[in-house]
Amino acid sequence: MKVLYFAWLRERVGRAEEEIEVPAGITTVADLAGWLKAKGGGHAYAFENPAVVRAALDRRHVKPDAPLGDAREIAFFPPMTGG
Amino acid sequence: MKVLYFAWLRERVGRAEEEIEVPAGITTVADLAGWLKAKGGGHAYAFENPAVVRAALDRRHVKPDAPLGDAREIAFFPPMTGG
Amino acid sequence: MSDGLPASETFSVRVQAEPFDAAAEAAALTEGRTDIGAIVTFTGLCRADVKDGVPLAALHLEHYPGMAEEEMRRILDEARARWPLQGARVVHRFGRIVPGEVIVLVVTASPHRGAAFSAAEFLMDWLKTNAPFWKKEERPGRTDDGAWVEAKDADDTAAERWGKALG
Amino acid sequence: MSDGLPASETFSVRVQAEPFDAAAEAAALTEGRTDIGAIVTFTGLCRADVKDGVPLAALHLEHYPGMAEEEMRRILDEARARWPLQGARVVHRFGRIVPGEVIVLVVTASPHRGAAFSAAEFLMDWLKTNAPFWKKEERPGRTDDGAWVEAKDADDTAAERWGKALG
Repeated sequence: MKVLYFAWLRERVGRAEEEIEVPAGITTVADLAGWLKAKGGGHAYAFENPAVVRAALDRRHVKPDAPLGDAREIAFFPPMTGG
Repeated sequence: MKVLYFAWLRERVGRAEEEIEVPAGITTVADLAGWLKAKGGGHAYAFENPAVVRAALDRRHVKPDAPLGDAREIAFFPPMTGG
Repeated sequence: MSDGLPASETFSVRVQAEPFDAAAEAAALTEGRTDIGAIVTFTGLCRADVKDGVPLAALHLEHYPGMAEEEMRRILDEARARWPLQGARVVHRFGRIVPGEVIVLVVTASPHRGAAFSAAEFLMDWLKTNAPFWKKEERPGRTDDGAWVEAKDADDTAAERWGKALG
Repeated sequence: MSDGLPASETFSVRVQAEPFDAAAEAAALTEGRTDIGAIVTFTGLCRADVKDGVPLAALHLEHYPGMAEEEMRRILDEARARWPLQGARVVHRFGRIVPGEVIVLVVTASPHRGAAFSAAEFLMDWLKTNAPFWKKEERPGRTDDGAWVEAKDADDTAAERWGKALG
């Protein structure tokens, strides 16, 4: 699965995207965020406060409890500040 | 006193403005409208339904019970439809 | 007032017969400034609507010279008292206006979008009900009183949203 | 997408790095039409604000390519479902934007002013909270995380006025 990071999540993780193999048992967006956080380092720093992290699954906004299903792309980012 | 008419009041009265001598006893906008209506002819037609006639005294919107005071100009017109 | 180039006053109202360039009016308000965050522009146009099968040929806008400008200025002052505006412009045409042409323009500038939107909508609502302009429709074969556009209750309701009447 | 001349699609969204001419975008939407009664244009600009005595040099707009356009299209479709629009255009820039430059443009056209105003405000409120763009401030001497603009609660509140969330 392709994982994208934007804004300060991108800066903290230290990269804009990465390919990951989703482990068995990781079924929701929140599960995946927790698993990424557990990697430590920049990932831990990026996800230190999961409440402020938003996500999109295949380019659609989703809630933390959304199932990953067979999505090919997930993005993590802070609340949007465009407009 | 100068009296101005706009839109269909102007058309009904048959003129855009006229000078009048306000008679004793005519003290409010409504008084004056009633007095003009009593002239008959185009004036009676213009003021046949006083409820739809609006007025301005020296270029400010006023209610029918406003005193004429020492205003120099009064205008009668239908509800506005600009914008 | 109508030499084709919009003047650059920060807050202004104008009544004129000539068409004008809505974009240039908005641009004049903000040119060279870097403190403005939001600009809202409202343009009201003459529509080619059809009534009883007869298309509109033109609108004739009658106005009360002198009072029109004064009332527009009062409405603008009221908007400035209610919202933190950095600039605003109101231009209203009179005379014969054909479908597709601009009738009225409102531009508001503010640090924040909510104020710019609210002020522009307020200005339009109040112009509709308080600025002394009257529309008469020109349609082939119709010249009776019925050609005067009737005021809409909806306009009064829109104006009343903003509280106390101005006049 | 960015050849300088706005395309003439009736409903369109666009994301680009290049500056654009807000007036030309609005004009393209209405050119040659006589059925439109009201046009509302919102322009959001980069402001030269000062924080802790340090002036803003520029904003850097990061976006999620692909999703940005898709989300803007979804927001526009939602506006079309709610109001009788005759045309609408949303343009959002990304990259480095200096004070005085345009960041975002929304144009709505409708037979009636209320719909044009509401749709434009709705589009802006939802763009703020749902379109995947992030602003980072460039100020002399500051490059830490704190330079990312924080989302405002006020924006969420503004978006919530319109009922059910889009995403």
